[in-house]
Parts: sequence; C-alpha cells; structure tokens
Amino acid sequence: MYVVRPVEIADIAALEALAAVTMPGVHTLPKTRAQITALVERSIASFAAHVDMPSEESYLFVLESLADHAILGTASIYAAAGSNGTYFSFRNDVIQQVSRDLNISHSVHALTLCSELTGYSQLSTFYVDPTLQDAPEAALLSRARLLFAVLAPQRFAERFFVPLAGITDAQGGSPFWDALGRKFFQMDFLDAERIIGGARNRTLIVELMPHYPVYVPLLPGDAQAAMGQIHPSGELAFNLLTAEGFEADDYIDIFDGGPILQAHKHALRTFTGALQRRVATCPAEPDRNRETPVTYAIGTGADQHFRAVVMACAPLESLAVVALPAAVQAALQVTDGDTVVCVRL
Amino acid sequence: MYVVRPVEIADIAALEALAAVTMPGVHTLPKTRAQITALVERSIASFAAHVDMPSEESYLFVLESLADHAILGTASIYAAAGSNGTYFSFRNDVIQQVSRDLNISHSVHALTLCSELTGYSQLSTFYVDPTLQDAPEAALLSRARLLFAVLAPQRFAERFFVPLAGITDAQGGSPFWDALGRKFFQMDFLDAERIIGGARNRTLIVELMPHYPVYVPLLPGDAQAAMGQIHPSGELAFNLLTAEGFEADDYIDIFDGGPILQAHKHALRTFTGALQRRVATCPAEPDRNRETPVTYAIGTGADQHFRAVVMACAPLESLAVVALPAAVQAALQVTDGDTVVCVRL
Amino acid sequence: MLVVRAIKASDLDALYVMATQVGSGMTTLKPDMKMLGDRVEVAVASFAETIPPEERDYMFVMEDTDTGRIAGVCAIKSAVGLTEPFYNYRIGTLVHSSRELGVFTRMETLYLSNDLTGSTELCSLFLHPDYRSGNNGKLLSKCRFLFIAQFPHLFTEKLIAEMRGYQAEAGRSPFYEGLGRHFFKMDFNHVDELTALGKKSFIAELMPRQPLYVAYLPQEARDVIGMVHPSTAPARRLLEQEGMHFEGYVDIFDAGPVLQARVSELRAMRDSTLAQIGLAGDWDAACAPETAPAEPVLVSNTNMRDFRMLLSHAAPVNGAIALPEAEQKLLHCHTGDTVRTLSLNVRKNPNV
Amino acid sequence: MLVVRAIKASDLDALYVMATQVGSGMTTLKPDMKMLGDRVEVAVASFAETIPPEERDYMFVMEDTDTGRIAGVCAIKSAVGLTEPFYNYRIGTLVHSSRELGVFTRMETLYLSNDLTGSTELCSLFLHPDYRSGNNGKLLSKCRFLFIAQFPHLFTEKLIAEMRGYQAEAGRSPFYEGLGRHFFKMDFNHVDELTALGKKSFIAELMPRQPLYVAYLPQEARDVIGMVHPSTAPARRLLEQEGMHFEGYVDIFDAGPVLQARVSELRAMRDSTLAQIGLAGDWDAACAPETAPAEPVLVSNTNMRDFRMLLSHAAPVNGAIALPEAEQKLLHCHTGDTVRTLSLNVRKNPNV
Repeated sequence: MYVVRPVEIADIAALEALAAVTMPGVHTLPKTRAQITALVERSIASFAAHVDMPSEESYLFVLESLADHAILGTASIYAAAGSNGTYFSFRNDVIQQVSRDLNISHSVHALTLCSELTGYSQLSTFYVDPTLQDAPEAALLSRARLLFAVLAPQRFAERFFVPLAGITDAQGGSPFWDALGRKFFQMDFLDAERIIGGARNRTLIVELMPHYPVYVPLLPGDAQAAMGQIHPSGELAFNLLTAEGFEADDYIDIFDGGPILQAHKHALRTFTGALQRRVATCPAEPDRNRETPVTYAIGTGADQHFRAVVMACAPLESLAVVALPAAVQAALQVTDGDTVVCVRL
Repeated sequence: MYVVRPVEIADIAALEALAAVTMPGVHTLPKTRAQITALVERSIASFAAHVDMPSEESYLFVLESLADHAILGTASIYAAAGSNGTYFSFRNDVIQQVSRDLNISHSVHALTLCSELTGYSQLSTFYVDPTLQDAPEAALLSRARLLFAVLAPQRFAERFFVPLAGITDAQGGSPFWDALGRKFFQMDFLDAERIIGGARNRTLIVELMPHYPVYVPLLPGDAQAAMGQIHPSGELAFNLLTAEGFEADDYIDIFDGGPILQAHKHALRTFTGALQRRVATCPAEPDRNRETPVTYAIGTGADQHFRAVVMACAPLESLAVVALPAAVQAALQVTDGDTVVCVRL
Repeated sequence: MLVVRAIKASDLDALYVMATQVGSGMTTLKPDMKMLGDRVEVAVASFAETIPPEERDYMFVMEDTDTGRIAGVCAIKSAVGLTEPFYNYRIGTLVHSSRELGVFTRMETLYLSNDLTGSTELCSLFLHPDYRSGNNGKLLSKCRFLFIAQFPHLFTEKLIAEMRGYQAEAGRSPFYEGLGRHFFKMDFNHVDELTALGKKSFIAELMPRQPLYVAYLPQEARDVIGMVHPSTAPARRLLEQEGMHFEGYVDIFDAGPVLQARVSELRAMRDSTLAQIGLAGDWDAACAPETAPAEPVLVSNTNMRDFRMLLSHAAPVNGAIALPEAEQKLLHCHTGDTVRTLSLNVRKNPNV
Repeated sequence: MLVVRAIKASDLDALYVMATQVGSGMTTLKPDMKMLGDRVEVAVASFAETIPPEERDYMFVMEDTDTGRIAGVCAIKSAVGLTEPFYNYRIGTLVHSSRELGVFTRMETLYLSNDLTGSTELCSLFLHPDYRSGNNGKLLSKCRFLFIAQFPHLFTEKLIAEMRGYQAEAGRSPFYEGLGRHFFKMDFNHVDELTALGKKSFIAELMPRQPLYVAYLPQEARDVIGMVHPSTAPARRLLEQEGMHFEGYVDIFDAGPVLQARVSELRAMRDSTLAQIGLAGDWDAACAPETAPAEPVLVSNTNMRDFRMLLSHAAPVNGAIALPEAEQKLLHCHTGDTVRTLSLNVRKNPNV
C-alpha cells in the first residue's frame, strides 16, 4: 500500500534522488540539497501554520510505499501564487475586428500579459516514479493536493491553476521564446529560466515583457504551434488534471507558451464529488459481491497529519460510513468514528 | 400549482400585459405586439428546432398558474449570445504597476472592451409577478432555463451569463454612461439604448467605444460607484443567480456598468446537483414523516414539451425513483416510468 | 511654354484622359468620370472661395500653351480626415530595460493613429510622360508651395504628403505581406482598389489597434518601413528640398512614408519674395548678388481665383523683376503688378 | 563684459553657489557637490573630446569678465535616454465615427512613449537674477544654437528641450492631480524630488501604459497640457524663435511641453555665417544692406575646446567682420581668424 503524506525532514535524501531525475519545465524540484532542505522546511512550517488567509505557504507531499518506505513521487501546491509579488501569464484573448462596409468580421487571437492568476492556489511540482505511471497511485498523488484543500479550505484560494512545461527542442530551445521573450530579454531560453529561477512573479517581467497584446497571427508558425502545447513529460499530469475538471484554454506561460490549466474549485471533481464519511472497521477482506467496487481516494487531516490512500470499495453515495480495513486505518492514522473524505478516482 | 413551460402563441396577450409593467434595464420584453409576436414565434421555432450546435435560438418560458391559467412570469435564454455578431462587455482587469526602486506595487483596476462572452448562453428577460417574489416559483422560473439546459445540453454552450440592469437616476441618466459612453456616442444614455435597441453586438460599438483599457481611478466617483451595481429591481434575480453559482466580478455592461454574472455550467448548482430519476406514482398525500421534506424543481422534456414544477418530497439522493402525485404528473405531462430531472431549490 | 494654373470646369475631359494614363498606385486620380467631375467641381468652388476653407481642394493643371494640351496635374487638399477617419501607423520607440539583468532593449512600435486628421495634404501629382524632362517636374510639384506661401491663412500649420510605398516584383508589398495580409486575408491589389473607392477607413477597422512591436514583423517587412517606391524617390526628394520630412508616419498598408512640414517652416515661406514687374534701379542691379546667368525662378501671380505660375529666368532684384512680356501674358499680369518669386533650386548655407 | 564659454573644472565652486539659487523646478541643477562635480567632469571631457559623442554633456557658463563672476549656465546633452529610459506622453488623435449614427468624435489621446530616446537635449539654463536684463538671457540661451551650427556632426538630427509645466497656486500641478496622483498616491513635490534623484524612469513604471483618452481627465488637467509655467514663457519664446516647436510631447508629471527641432532646420543652421575678423572691402561695405546701427550679433570662435561667444554690434559684411579689439580678446581670436555669426534677433520674411 501507498500513502501520500506531508514531506518530512527525513525525506530530504529521497527527494534529492528524485531531483536528479531529469524533469523538464519550470516547476520542478530544485537540484541542490540546500534548496531542497529550504523547500522541505517551508512545507513543514506551512502545514504547521494556523492559516486564516492563504499567503506564502507552500505544501509539499510525498508518495510513500508503506512496504519499504521508499519515496516514489512528490507533488506540491502553493497557497497563493505570486504571493510576494504578482504571478504573470499570457491570457488568450480574442480581439474582434469588424468592418461593416466590407462585411468582414475577424476574430484575432492575441496574448495579453496579465496578472489574473495572482492569488490563485498553484499546483506545482508533480513527479511520480515511472513504475507507477499507470497505477491509481499517480492519480492519488495528483489528487491528494486538492483533497487536502477540501479538508483545509481556509488554506487555499477559490481558484486553482497548474502550469505545465511547454515544448522545447533537443537543444533546450523554445520556439515560443525565440519569437517573443528573446526579443525583449536578448538571451536564450535556458539562460532566462536560469536567471529568473523558474519564477513568474519578478519585477523584471514587468520591465522587459511587452505591455501590449501580442497578435498571434504575427508569430512564426513554430511559435504558434507551440502555444498551449505540453512537453511530452507532462502528458500524464495533463490527463489527470483535465479529468479533474481543469481547463486549458485561457492562459499560457509567458516563457515557453506551455498551457496553464485553471479552474474554480466548484468545477473540480475532488470538490464537487467529495463525500465526508465516518470510519467503520470492517473485515480485512470486505464483501465485494454486493456491488461493483469503486476506487476511491480517501484522505484525512487538515494539517501535518494529512494522509491519503487509494482504496476500492462499494459505492459510498448512499452510505453514511465507510468501512476501512485495519491497514488502511493505520495508513491514514484514523480509527473507528473518525471522519474521512472520499473521492472517486 | 404552477408550471413553467415554453411560450405559446396563445400567451401573446398575457405577455403584452406583462410588458406594460415597468421593467428597467436592457434585457426586458419588447413593448409592441409585433415585437412580442416575433419573439414568441422565434421561441416556438427554437424549441421545435433540431439543434446540433447552439446558434441563434432564443427560448422564452412562461410561468403559468394551473388554477386559472394566468401567466405570472416570464424568462428567456439565448442559446449563443451575439450569435449574429459579437457580444461586447467590459472585462474587469487588474493591471500591475511595479516600481522596484521605489518599492511600490500598485494594482490598477481597468475596464477592457472584450468579446469573450460571445457564444456563451445568455439568460435574459426575467420577470415574475410581485405576488410570487418570495415564493419558490420565482426560483423555479429562474432555474427552469438551466433545467432545460440540463435536459437539452446540445442546445446550449458550456458557459452561461446574465447581464443585470445597472443603476440609473430618477431622470433615467446613468453616471457610468456619462463618464464613458457619452464621450464617444455624444448622446444621452436613454437615447443610446433606444438607438441600439438594448443590443450589445452591434458594429457601431466597435466603431465608437474605446479600444484601450479604461483606467478606473480616472473615472469620476459616481461612475466608479455605479460599476457592478444592480438596479434595485434586479435584486431578486441577483440573489437567485449568485445562490445558483454565478459569479459577478469579472464583467460589467459597457453602457450602464451593471454587473454581468457568469459561470461555467460545472459551477452551477442546477448542473452539479441535477438528479435523474424515474417517475413513480404515489398517493396524493405522500408520507412526509420519514424525513424532512426538501423542495425540488422537477423538470422534463428537451423540446417544446419541456415542463417544470416545484414539489416538496423526501430527499432523492439515495433513491432511484421519485414519487409524483397525479397532479404533478399531469402538469409535467409524464407518467410512470418516465424520466425527470430534479434539483433542490 | 508651360504654365501651371488653377483648374477650370472645362479641363474635365483632358483630366479624364490623363487619369487613364496614371495606372495603379495613385488612389486619388482614377479614370472615373463621376469622381473626377465631382472633384473638379469642388476645386473650382475652392478657387472661387464659395465653400469653407477646410472643405477646399485646390487642383492645378500644367498647360502647354503652345498646344493647349494638359501636361500634368497636382492638388492641395485643405484638410484630410474630417468626414472619414484618416489612418496612419506612427512609428514610436519603447525602451524595455532591466538593470538587474543589464538589458536595455530599444524597440520600435507601430501605433494605429488618426494624428494627421485635419492636415493639409499635397496629393494627386501626375506629369504626363511626354513632359518628363528638364525642370517640368519641379515646376509642377513646387507650384503648390508658392500657392501656400501666397495664401498661408487658408491652410493648417500641418502639411503632409503621402508617398507610395516600396513594392517588390509584380507589385508585391513586403510590408503588407508581413502585416496586413494576416488581418485582411485578401490580396494587396484588392485592398488597393477598395482604398481607391474611398473605403480606406473601413479597411483600417480590420487592422490591429493595439501598439505593435516592429520586431514581430518579418525582416523583409521591417526593411521597407518608410521606404518609397523607387519611381517615387525623385518626387520625395523635391518635397524634402522644400522642407518636408519623414517624421515617422507611414501608410497602414504599404508603409510608404508620409512627409510632413510646418507651413511656417517651408522654404517658400522663408525665402519667397514679392516683386513688382518692371526694371530694377541701376544701383540695385549693380549690387545684385552674382548668380549663374540662367538660375531659374518660380514666378506666380497673386490672384487666388486665377492663380498662374511659371518658370522664369528673370531674377528679382530688391523688389523688382524684369519679367519678359510673354511671361507677363501667361501670368495674366502687367508691368507694376506684384508677383511672388522663389528660386527653383535650394541654396544651401555654405557655412555649415 | 559678458562672455559665454565652455565650462572648466575650476568653475565647480561657482557653479555650486549658483545651484543654491535655482530653487525647485529644475531637476538637472541641484546644489549637490557630488552630482555637480561629476557633471563638470563629463563636460570638460566633452569639450576635450575624450569621451564618445553620445555621452557628452556640453556645459557653458556665462562669465562677467569685469568681475570674474559666473552669471549663468546652460548645457547641451548629446543624447538622452541611452542608459535609462526617457519617458514622455505623446499626444495623439483617435477618431471614433459611426456613419450609422452620424457621430464623428475626434479624441485626443496620451501615449506613454520613449520616442525621444537618443535626442540631443538643451537643458540646465539658469541666469543669475542680478543679470536678468537686456539681451543677457538671449545670449545665454542662444549660444547653444551657435555651438550646434559650428559642430553639427556631433549631434543627432533631433533636438529637444523640456519646459517646466504649468503650476497653480502653491506649486500644485493640475495635470498631476488629475492623472499621476491616482497612480502614485504621493505628492507632486515628492515625485519632483525623486525625479531630481534620477529616479524618473522608475516612477514612469507606475504610470498607465495603455493609451489614454484625454477626455477621461478633469477639465482643469486637460487645460494645462502643453502649457509652460508662467515664469518659463520667455525661455520658451526664445527657443521658438530659433525654430523649436511643440510637437505634442509633454512631461509625464506636469504635462509641460517638450520643444523640438530638426537640427538642420534651426535658424542657426540656415542663417549663421562664417566671417573673417578684419575690415570689409569698400565695395562690400557700400553694398551692405541697411541695418539698424545697433543690431546685435552673436559671435563665437570656432574652437571646440575653448568655445567662447559674445554679443557684438559689429555686423558681418560679405564674409568679413570688423570685430573690436576687446571682443577679439574675449573670444581668444585675432585678425584673420574665422568666427561664426548670427543675428541675435529673428528677421521674419516680410513677404508672407
């Protein structure tokens, strides 16, 4: 069995190993031990904090195999993007050009630098071991962040977004960057990402990036083609997120043109489908004959005690309790009569 | 008992009487018999049409008292706003102004003429007799449009919006208009509304309205105060719609600055809470002792046979059937074994 | 001899014949009898001063007095853009700099503007190929400056002239291909025709209205911004000699430059002088600065309704000009009348 | 007598004393020893031509040779905005028209721009109150045009001068109150101080970047766009006489006008002449145009490193000027040397 739980100091070494795996794009784990340690400490402080309004908290989760205590994945969420500044993105705008005399009406697609995503909660790093790519645990890890938000709504915004890495070529170049950012930054894509540290909230973005809409038809073909395209490594995340209810068409990244998925929490399945149920103890091998079992993500805890696991059981819609085997109760650190939140995976 | 149903030719006289009641704002019933007739005919054609993609259809509903067949309210919905043009609105933008050296960061509020609501389904006219203002039938009438959209999703867009009339003074003047539209149109608010016929999809809007964002701090105080404010007559509609899940902060009307509420259908309670249930016949007086009864809007029919009523009954969540008294079945024109859609009011 | 004079109603047929020779590229002189007739009517009313100054359109023809043939045409429109929006792109500069990164980027931008609304426009210059020799082109083009110097109160301070933009092979406009085509989805020629039909402002509705960085355009389009069609280069030089300059406004379709001047800074305003027809006094003549014997001089009468101008070799000396009898006749002038004179060619200050 | 000359390192103390008299409003001349010292150093290097042309800052002082006292200062900055963005609002026009409604609305717009980046700037003009009489102000302001005419190759074609904008009672700027204050939320004086500290570009980051309709501003703010402070009106007139014009650029804070000129169109470029010091020939003298006996003339030497200029009453006649011995001395010139001359006052063409 696997559990998703808040990161702990003891996980630092394991995270370092994960970070060594190539992860493209802007929202990955840092590479140095010092940076990882800072990240873990910030997460621990965030889980421990008493939060009234989402701010600079950043929550980091790990996926642990209970069999051997191996860390097989990690995912994070920022309480409020750009909280110490502004989160910049390009908004996909449609500008209407109408000529009545010529009876022509064009919709022109344009990109506008905007700060609308500032203050949204931001799903960030997501990495799961290749052996689990197709397992329900991948979905659990991605979903766990939102489950935590269901359990601790005051820690998060009403809206969520996720930037996914855009496409780059074999040399790490980005056709979108070459057509846009390069003209203002006068440097290569990777150099710019290095300097800015993957951030999207820096003053220098206001200083350098265009303040006027970029008319898409004027961009070279390869840059247009790259808009909203995900790096192949992000496909799993993309599929999980769109299934969750995230929408991909409204914003793209200002650097590589990668998609930014976003949604109001009311549009997310984890929120709309979350069932709160009392825990009941059940036999280790529950009776599965009654109804076709359903796979659930089950979570509990609104702070550092947050835990989430996957479990198949009969549909819970018409039940007031959920029967959890002892092992699951142990993994979740709950007992008879406690409350858990369950979402169909 | 009251039923909401598609308008019929026979309702024209009743609508004319309703139109005589003062209804402020841009999305009201037309005043002349010819215009009302055209509207009714268009609605009848729309309900009868086989629709693959929402387009120029416009659906008009009436609230009928089954006791005396009086028409006590009306509400409409357009399949796709601006379908023969573009639906213009002001988007509420936040423009980020940052000065690192001065360590100042301002969020400046600006209004941008946009066409993003084009193609959304638009809830329009809503009027209910004052005697029913506080009755569940008011909510039923408002809700019925969305219930119809649940039953006939292919007829509507994924997103919905509702413009509500903004505030005007005793002389019919609009402080928002005086600060903005007047400078470009060079005429009074009411004259402009008359000329444009309440439409928001006309080429002359592109010709005359500003193409650049309007910085809100530069508007006079009374115009700023009018932004997003509803005309007192729209309060009922506003409350019903926000309870439904509509959000009011993103767009305002380009003429009077009134709020435009909008939402993705996944965020609307009618969509997320709709339960599809088989009809079962029940005694005229159902046993209400088992559980606290809940008030439901119950609807059926994806075309001209659409009907919706209000009914209180035990919670339906864990039931596969809904027991309907004969009178309700008659009002809905359904019978044992038919399917209806039920939403908590 | 050649005289430039105010157009008359009776010139319409000759004007039409000339318009058939113009070919594409000049949108204000198309062989359309209705359009030309309307225009001549406005021009005649302009010289007669029966319509308000801002509606006037002063049209001049160059007549070969030996044959009575019309050899060329040109015009001054009092004010553009007062009934229909007059669009240009204005080239501006935006600097993007970040001290943190040590980046200082100077970007050219295009702004869709109606800034030139109300300006006086020089336009519709056409010289018949048979007459393209000697100083004829100069005479025809520069006559307008002398007219303005004579009647400056009739014009706004801002004077403009739109120059035909650069075209590559087969009339292809690299600027249009790089910008306009994305928004019109039609051929440049079609756009050009619509423009000729007076539909320019409606086309402009389809152009991007937000400021546009020039760096977004392909190199080929950037290269031709403000460049004239090769055949227009001589006409451009003539206007520049008179004090008109490219100040950053270009045509929205082909990026041809708009030349501009303040009327008060025109060479004709600074240097043209009035002179009485007659012989100069001995002393004046003796002190006259030495000039090349055949230095040509533009000479016009001072009569609005019957404005006439020619090129003379008589030089004005201290307020007098010994204009030959034949030239006096062509100007409808007599001894003792006042004429306005301006050296045809520019004399540069040798001290800078 | 008064002579204007290139500044020297030894003028620093006197410059500082003068700066203490300037008061608020001139941001480029503050009594700050470090800033002034740096500036004088650059100026000395500029005249010595030891720094690249675009980095130069030619600073001139007016010296009272009777007392050795410094009576005034002025400067020419070779190029603005090359290390830090140089912001202005540009006033443009947008027409909104609908034939259907019969509406034709001409709207003025403000565009935040860096268009003047790289221009040569006239700045830092200050004349000590004790010397504000006669032609002293003209001499001090106009010396710069003579310098430019002598060394035009050192300057860009675009010349600008920022004029102090209109202020109401107690230094209140109606334009700032109507626009800037909404975006800065601080007093105009504070903004002014920051500007003096060279923070102008950072303040500009807070200004609205999107084009802005002037009609959005309160009437009081609209009224003062392009208006100078009353005390600056005479300085403005002097520059306009030399060919500088308000072309629609204003200060982003107080909307004071920027005057602009093309260097090649300056009166000094057109009309200044070189002359050899010495007596004119008889014949030349006899033919000299009659001028008022005391028509003052600006006369400078032609020496970059030791540029000196004064006001003389000797008139150049056909390439010669009979400059009095004392004035020759002040210009560090001798008989036979070449000087540049320009009439102090503008002679308007009487014929237009």
